[in-house]
Amino acid sequence: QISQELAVLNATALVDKITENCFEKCIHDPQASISPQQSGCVDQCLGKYLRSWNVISKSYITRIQQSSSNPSNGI
Amino acid sequence: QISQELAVLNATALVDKITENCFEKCIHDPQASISPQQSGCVDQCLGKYLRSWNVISKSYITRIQQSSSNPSNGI
Amino acid sequence: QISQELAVLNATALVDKITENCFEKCIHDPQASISPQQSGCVDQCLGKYLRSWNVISKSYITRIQQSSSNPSNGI
Amino acid sequence: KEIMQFVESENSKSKVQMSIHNFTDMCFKKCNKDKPILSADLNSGEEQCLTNCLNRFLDTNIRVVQALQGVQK
Amino acid sequence: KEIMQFVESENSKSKVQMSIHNFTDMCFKKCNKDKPILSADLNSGEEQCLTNCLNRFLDTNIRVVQALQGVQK
Amino acid sequence: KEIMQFVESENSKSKVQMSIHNFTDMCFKKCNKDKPILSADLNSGEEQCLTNCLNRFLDTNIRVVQALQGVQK
Repeated sequence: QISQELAVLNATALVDKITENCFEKCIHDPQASISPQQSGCVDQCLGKYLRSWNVISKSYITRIQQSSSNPSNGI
Repeated sequence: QISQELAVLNATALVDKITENCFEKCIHDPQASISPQQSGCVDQCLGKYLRSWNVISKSYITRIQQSSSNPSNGI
Repeated sequence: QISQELAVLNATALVDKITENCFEKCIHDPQASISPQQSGCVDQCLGKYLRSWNVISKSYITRIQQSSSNPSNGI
Repeated sequence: KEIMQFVESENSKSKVQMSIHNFTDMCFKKCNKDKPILSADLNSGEEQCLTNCLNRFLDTNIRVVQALQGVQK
Repeated sequence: KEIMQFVESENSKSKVQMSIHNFTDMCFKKCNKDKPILSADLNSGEEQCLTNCLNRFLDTNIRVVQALQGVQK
Repeated sequence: KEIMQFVESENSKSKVQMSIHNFTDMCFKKCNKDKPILSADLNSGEEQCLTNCLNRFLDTNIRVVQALQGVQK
């Protein structure tokens, strides 16, 4: 059950960060409705964010493993 | 008593957000004292922020009510 | 033991703020390694941040003491 | 049981309040970007900007949630 | 009772410390905006900027609190 | 005892996850600064920027920790 709560927390954080970043990147001048161009941008932004999250996750795990085998390398 | 703590929390959050936003908007170059122009700007900014808070509150409540009567509309 | 936890929390907050600010100020375009120029900038930035922290601490404590002897002066 | 209901309703009230603070902060910044504060009032353009900002943010949020649910399936 | 006093005093110490972190962060950003870091020292202009930044922020905070108390009445 | 270990391991897992969220947020902003989003894919330059951003941030963090430990001595 703790693991489940963790997964929910994790998903919520991801949704919040993507919404905030993609709203900022794609909707500079909010109008009465989202234009097709803006919603296309949101979709691309969302894909790019998820791929970025994957790259950062892998690089960070790699770095943690390196530093635990070579502590002088820090966290 | 819980409601009271909530009200205090709410007021504190409002004071903090207004102070941060209006300091940022009105005092670009902090001097030995606040100029009359800067304090005029703070007063106007404060009024505009409160009115903005009202507009957002009403729009958000309206949106929540719409989406609870039409769930496909999301939160 | 509470005081000790507080000291750790305080040091952690300081490390986090310095890292964030000095990374932002010194490393605009992250490369495959930190250049000597960038690490020199980080060292200077770190020194300047610590000195800034000292100035703010002293000024804030002074202000708190003034306002407690003269309440109309606020917090 | 009534106490639990009260706590829960206060809890969700508090979440809504904190969301309103965050949305106001974000949309105040967006709608006043690169503009000086010249009046305490909101003109109709500013009021429209705030409402649009909130609603397009919530649209974006829904789109993100739906897309992530699609990825999960 | 002494323990309560100790906890309370540590608690308020911790609030002051966190405020100092936030003020330093904000004023370091404001006083070094659009300027590169060229020295670990603070020159007198930079030190003055930090002190002014803190005090004008606190002035703004007081003004906001007083205005909101006026609205409430 | 097993429960404690489980809680602790979940706890550190949660810290790593929150760090990953913060690093992604920061490096996404840095690597897309002043650029419009033109594709859902990452080209090799963008992927390199993200990895470099993370690693140089962690280098900076280590340098700051070591310098502060030096100050303390």
